[in-house]
Amino acid sequence: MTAASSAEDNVLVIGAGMAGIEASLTLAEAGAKVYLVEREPLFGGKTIKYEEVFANMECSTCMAAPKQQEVLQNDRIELMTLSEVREVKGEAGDFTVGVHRKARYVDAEACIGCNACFDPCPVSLPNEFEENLGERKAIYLPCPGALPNVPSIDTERCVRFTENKECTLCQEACMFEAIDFNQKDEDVELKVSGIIVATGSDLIDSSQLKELGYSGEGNVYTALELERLYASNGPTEGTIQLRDGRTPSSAAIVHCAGRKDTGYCSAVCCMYSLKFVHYLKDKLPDTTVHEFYTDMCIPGKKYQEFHDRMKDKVNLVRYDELSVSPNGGSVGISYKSGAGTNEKLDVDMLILAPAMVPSRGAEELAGMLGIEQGGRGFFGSSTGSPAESGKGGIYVAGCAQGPKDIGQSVAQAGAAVGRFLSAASRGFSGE
Amino acid sequence: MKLLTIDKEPNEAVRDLLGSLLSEGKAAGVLCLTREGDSGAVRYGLITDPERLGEAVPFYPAMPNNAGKLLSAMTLRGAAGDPIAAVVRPCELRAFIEVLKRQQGDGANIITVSSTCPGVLPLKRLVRGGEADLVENYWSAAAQVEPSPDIRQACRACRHFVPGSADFVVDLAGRADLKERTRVFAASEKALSLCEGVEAESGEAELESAEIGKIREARSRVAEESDAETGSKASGLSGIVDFFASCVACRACRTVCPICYCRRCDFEAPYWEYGPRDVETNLRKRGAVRVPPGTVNFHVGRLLHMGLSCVGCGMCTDVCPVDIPVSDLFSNTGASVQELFGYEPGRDAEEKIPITTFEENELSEVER
Amino acid sequence: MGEEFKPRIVAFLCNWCSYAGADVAGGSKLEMPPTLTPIKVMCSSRVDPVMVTLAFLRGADGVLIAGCHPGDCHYDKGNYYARRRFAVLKTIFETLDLEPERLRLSWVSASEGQRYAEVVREFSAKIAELGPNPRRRQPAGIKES
Amino acid sequence: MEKRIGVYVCECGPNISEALDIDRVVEAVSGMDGVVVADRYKLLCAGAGQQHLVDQIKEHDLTHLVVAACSPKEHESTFMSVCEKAGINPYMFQMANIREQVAWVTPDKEQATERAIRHVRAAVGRVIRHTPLATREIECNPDVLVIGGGIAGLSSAALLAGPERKVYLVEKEPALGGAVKGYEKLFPGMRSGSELVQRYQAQVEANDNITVLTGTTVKSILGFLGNFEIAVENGQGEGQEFMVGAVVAALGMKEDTESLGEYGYGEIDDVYTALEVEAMNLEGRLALKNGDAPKSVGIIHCVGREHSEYCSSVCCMAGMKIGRYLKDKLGDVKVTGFYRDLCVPGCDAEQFYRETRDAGMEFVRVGRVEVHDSGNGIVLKCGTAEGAVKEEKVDMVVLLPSVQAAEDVGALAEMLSLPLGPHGFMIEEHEKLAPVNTSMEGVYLAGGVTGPGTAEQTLSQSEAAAGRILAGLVPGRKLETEARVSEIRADLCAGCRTCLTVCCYGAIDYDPMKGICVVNEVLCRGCGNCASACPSGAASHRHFTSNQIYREMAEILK
Amino acid sequence: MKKGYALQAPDGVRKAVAGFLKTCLDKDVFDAVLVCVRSGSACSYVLVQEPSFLDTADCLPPVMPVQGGKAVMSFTRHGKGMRIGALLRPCEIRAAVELSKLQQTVPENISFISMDCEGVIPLSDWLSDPEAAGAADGSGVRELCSICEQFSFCEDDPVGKADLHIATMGVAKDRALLVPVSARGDEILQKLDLTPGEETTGWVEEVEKLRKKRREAREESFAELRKRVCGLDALSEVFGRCLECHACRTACPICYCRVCFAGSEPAGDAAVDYVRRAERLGGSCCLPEQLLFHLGRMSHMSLSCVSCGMCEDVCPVDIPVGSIFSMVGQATQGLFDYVPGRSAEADLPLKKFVLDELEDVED
Repeated sequence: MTAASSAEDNVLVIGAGMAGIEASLTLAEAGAKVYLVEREPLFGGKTIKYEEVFANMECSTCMAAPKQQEVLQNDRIELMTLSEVREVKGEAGDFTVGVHRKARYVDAEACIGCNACFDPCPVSLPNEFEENLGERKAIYLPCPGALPNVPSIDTERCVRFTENKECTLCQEACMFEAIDFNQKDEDVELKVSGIIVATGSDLIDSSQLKELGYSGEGNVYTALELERLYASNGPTEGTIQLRDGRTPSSAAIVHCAGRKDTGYCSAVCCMYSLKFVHYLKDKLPDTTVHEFYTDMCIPGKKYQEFHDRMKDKVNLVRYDELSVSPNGGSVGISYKSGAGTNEKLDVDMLILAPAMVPSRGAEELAGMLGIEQGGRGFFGSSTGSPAESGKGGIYVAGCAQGPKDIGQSVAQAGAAVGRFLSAASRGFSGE
Repeated sequence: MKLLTIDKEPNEAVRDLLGSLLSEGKAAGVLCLTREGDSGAVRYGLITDPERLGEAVPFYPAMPNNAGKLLSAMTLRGAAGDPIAAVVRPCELRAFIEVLKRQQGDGANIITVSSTCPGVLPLKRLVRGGEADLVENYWSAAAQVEPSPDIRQACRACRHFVPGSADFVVDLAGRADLKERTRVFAASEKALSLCEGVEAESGEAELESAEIGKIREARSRVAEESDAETGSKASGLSGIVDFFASCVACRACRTVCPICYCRRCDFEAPYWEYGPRDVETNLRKRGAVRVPPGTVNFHVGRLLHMGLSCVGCGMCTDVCPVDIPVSDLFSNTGASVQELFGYEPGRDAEEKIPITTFEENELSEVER
Repeated sequence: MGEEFKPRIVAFLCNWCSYAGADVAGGSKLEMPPTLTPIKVMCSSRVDPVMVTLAFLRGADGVLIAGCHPGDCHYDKGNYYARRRFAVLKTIFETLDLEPERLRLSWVSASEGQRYAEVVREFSAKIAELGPNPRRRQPAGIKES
Repeated sequence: MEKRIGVYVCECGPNISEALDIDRVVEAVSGMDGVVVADRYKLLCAGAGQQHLVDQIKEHDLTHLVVAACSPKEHESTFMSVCEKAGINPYMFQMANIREQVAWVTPDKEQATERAIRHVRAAVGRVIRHTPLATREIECNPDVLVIGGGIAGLSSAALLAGPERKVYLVEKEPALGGAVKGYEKLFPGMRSGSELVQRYQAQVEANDNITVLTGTTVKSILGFLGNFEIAVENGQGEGQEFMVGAVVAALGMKEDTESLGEYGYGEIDDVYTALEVEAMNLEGRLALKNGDAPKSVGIIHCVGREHSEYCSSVCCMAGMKIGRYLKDKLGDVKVTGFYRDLCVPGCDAEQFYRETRDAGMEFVRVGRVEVHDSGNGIVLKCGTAEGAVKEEKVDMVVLLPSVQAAEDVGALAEMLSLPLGPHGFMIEEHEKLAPVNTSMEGVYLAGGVTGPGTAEQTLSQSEAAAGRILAGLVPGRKLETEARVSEIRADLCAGCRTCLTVCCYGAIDYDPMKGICVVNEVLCRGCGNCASACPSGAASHRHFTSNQIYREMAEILK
Repeated sequence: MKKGYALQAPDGVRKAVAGFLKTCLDKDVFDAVLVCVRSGSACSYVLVQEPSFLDTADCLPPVMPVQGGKAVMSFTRHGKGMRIGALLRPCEIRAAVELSKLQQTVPENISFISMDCEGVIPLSDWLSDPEAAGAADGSGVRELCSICEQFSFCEDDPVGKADLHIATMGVAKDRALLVPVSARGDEILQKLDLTPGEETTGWVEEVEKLRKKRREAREESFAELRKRVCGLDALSEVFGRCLECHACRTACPICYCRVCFAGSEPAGDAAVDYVRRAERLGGSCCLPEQLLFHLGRMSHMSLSCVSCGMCEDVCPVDIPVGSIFSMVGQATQGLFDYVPGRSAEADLPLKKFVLDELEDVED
């Protein structure tokens, strides 16, 4: 891999979710050379975990895949997966960025994506991409159709690295000598004139939300878990079932999980929770669905109509307080209703809509970049445009700046690019 | 010329011939009239499996399409790889040759099986009942010198019923013994090699015969009469106008004409259509105008375009829904322009179309 | 026909959803009957009724048109037009009793490898049930002239 | 010129070679029309494989190439560039997908082989009808028309204008600034609205590459991306025409007045709309009609939501902001917000809500609110969400009406022959992937035209619009058209305009002089819809012509 | 209830109508009128400007030499022209409306004058004896005419956009009623100072009665037809006779294409392909691909088919083309509740779509 010598026209995009992808493609179209750094072995962000997106119930993969292909086929964009920014020096127009690139141990050039290497691998473990609802091997592709279509070796689990055993089973299975244990992690230095931060967001760790009874087992699920259960390329190929294989005859979705802790509204939960009504009713028409919400937050011209379409299929309950306790095979919910009465309800399946929080490592990154972090830990300056980071030459896109839906993230990616291109054309004066 | 005599009626006899070509791999397919199913719709088909030759009715007395047009369509995008045998009537063969001269097909690897043609029955009569009897009578009439009143006018007036350049010629016209035996001439080198192994007593004989001559005379007489009649009917502009007065502009005549090879007939181009102004001017001039316009223009124009090559196959008359004797006019007028250059359409593929060549000293009579 | 019947199905797949779906099915190694051969078009709206008719007349035992789900068309609204054209064609086949079951329109998204496989299996079974395209059956009676 | 096709089957290691009998595939296509060489190779996508193909093309002087391997999604582009490297047009290539769609899904080797043969034969049958295609380059004008002088328009203009790019900023009002100019403060930060506007306005006015046309309206927009002809007209009826390459529609929003009457607006004194209060506040007289300071104010949310059928997303916070004005300026005044669902999305809004509550504003969740004039003061009858009705006496009512697109949006949409959405907003090309694009390339949306939104959302849209233009319309660079577009044969076209109607991208124009339809290659996205809509085959889809598809089909059915 | 003006017709309605049109020309209501003119057995549409020519006019003779819609197209395809009064049959007017939607005519300046249509007799019968045909009393008319329901304009929202209608059914033999069926129709009568004062009850009842009969006849006839033509074998046989003279499409008022898809040899086969085709189809295939042409044409125009029967009339080999297309059209039009020729406003179904529709065709 060659780091371009001069910063001229080079841009670094951190995070390859929909925002990062949009930013990269637009920058490339403008003629810039883009380094798209992604810490995961695959890219596409949260979006590719969804089966459908509100409000049109559009197939998420159909939406994302062509964009991802564009990135892979665009020779102005260098996608660096398994990579993390370690150091940033310099200023607008002339940054020097140190990127640590983990070895994939699979040669992307040689690999033809036949997946022959998975079966022989002796190590099986829960697949985090599938929210641990499915298994994977130590050499793996997170999900069918994942891009780039090249497996990687999980050095924290591969016996070769953990127990330094002479295990070469995957290597033997590969007809293309694509597996190369001699690959080394490398540190590369990039010269760029601007940086776009699109590191997205995470969901608050639901197991911290004591009163909501999430443990990663049992019948309480997070939103992402349900997404994978419904996904046609997911662990159950789209069958919604409980961990014990039962089909839930009743389900409840709880909004605002962790909102008290974060102190803000995550903006998209109401809509995707309504989407879940569609998911559940689509696959399990006989299942009764309850939604526990505090305030129905469905801003924008499109969303009310979607809400109205869903509301008859679900029992909408406004709550002020709510707690969950396992109750035999089912989940017990006790809550204070909007009317102030105390109620109880048992359901087979409970789905949490957990608050969105800044993605893991946001703080370090903010430090490295020297950009502001709002009180909530999201990036971005409180003055002027949301795409501004508060530091010249660095711009923020997508959920890294705060909870948003995909459309707003993509728009903001465009804004970040707009700011960069405009500033660059002025030599970053007045930034 | 080598003559094979097969003791079977023509259809069967030729089925055998074709069968041997197919089964011995001398031909990959056979183009001829077929009849599939019980309805008895007779149409041109391509048979590749000898088993299915039962469907072949090579000499069924009808011409649903001019096979020349079909051959042209088949070979327009490349000659037949393996040979294809085609049973065609003389006018169909001539039509094919005419369009070959215009690069609308490729004659290579086409084995032509033609006949001394007794003519065919009008399609309209065939579909309007009594088919069986008509066909029965047809064969008995085929033996006669005088053309049967049943067959199409174009056929009754056809002087070119003896194929000029076919590989095989099946002798039908004027033969009284067709029920018992069929005479097949191997009329080309190709034919000679192909007919080896065909079960038949073989001898030598000439295609032209006194019988043929008589028939030709008889048909010429019909032709002269009809020419005279048409001439008187369609003389002068008003004559032509009347001649086509009942035309419904269905253009069927052009569509089925084997010579009309244009992708789009020029007379359907937008510039012939009325713009609002044109209507006004015409009305001012004449007080009334017929719509849609261009009937006479179309027919006369078409005559100019293809008259030289008109083979007189009669398809145009046969399909005309309002029974205008189109082909009488076309073959008659066509014949006269053809005479002008001593040109006989479809006689020989090498022969140049008169308008694509010239001689320095000719046509002085048309100069002033 | 003596030998066992191997259906020939022509499948028009849209580039963005259904063709991708077929690839995912492949990636997941989902077994499918070898009956169907895809023709890639950019959008289901490219499928011309005449193409489908020709496929049928030229002996296809079945014709499948697969595209993005309504609302997901990569070209905004193409699949809605495709659906109308298909409806017209199918109605013609129904009215004239030309075995309309041999024509099928299905929506398959880029992630629905499973569904694609299902569609192929179902449709192939259906066609196997129907037997060969009537155009390929031996003709009824043969009449001598 | 003779067609010379080369067919190469990739073994793809065991993936293809073990799943089917490649030699039989090779043999099956060898005899086909135009095939001069058919062969197998271990791995064509690898560097060596690509070089092998280049050499083969040169050695056999091939005109067409067929590769039977994995899915085109994997390597079509790879092999197309191989063609270019070897000096043949990349579109003289066809790929047969015998891995994903054969080898991996057909366990029976015999069946897989037969199936693969069909795939490859189909590819060969098709490729022989391929014709070389080329993209065309089109001159384009980098200048931009920005419609609307609010923050949306100002901010995109500020980003866009530069020495090589003029911007025309058209505002129908006599002054720039739009709605925000009228806000003393902006939620959630309570920063000064006018300051924000001034910040951008200053940039705009300082920039001599921006032509500001106030009191001016757009009369017509003709043309397409890179080549729009614009006609504008000012109040005095003086016209002006100019060319631009792109258009940013940054028209703002307005209050929906439809349902105000239901709340006594216009009949009962001291019932105001949010905008009116903003204005009063700016003038520094937050007072009743009679001049007294209000003692109690009721702020009613979701006014006209039933009518608009959507949540206007900004009202809740607008209401809080007004609460803050009142509290800050009048001190002892009882301010109550009557809301249905509190809509405070994003990481700062709820904080703002809490601060407002701490500042003393009260919030009551209600169902429906009625406004009555009790003779002395106003009575609000509030049906709580739970049905109970309680009354509340106030002396001022502030209505938070739902937000609509500015009225001239309809006219603009018509000018661009773009459809309007259900609520009178303009429709983005794709809700998620192209939120600021329209289905007409070169026309972008920002702010109120697309739907209700906060100043923050508006800014990111307007800057995104600028971003799309800065990236796509680079001064001195030509526009490249897609090669696989549609074309219409003039001599076959009857001008029925069916194709034009079904085209989702306005890429087909009707030429009244010739009486036929014409494809605009800059706008055509190559879906082929027009080709199958056209009954006479006048419209055809390059690289997916009926003929190519028929050949493919013929081989499949062989 | 509409009212009409009683047109006295001592020597038959057709003469009277000719007289009426003449007055229209004299009074400069139109610049010209479109009528049928007969010369012997020949009969054709003529635009008449010189009033005296109308003496030879034969108003709606019981034969359809050319579909009137096509006739109208022939002089309005490239723009609206003079003010013309066109005397046409209802199905011809419907065709004109369809053509205007297909942008093939600009009927702005055309005033459509229709007349209760008794139906027409087959061209071939007409040719064999025009005189006998002259006395058409509804008997001997074409199959399709005998099952046509849209032969008049009595209802308030009539199918087809006539302006002035001439009612003869249920009206005394020696008169006809001029019934305005559009604003323009009213104007025409006003210009001529003719006040429509006559009750039309008798007419409406007669029309409705006949309609009912026709509707039943239609169902019967289609049931019968289905027996004859449905199923691939039956259909191939019916069309087996087809000579591919394409007279049906050329005569069809809806087929407006400059070149028919079938004319551009869609498949573009070479000789070897023909051989393969035969092999594939079991060793033999019919060369002209008759069904492709007819099915293809159906998918292109059946939605707009006005069942005028022209195609059947010109078919030299008597294939019931018209009935088959009419039956298919009824089905495809039913899909979208589309009535061809009803109004110029209703979009052609293939030019638009509805988000949620036709779920039953997808699976």
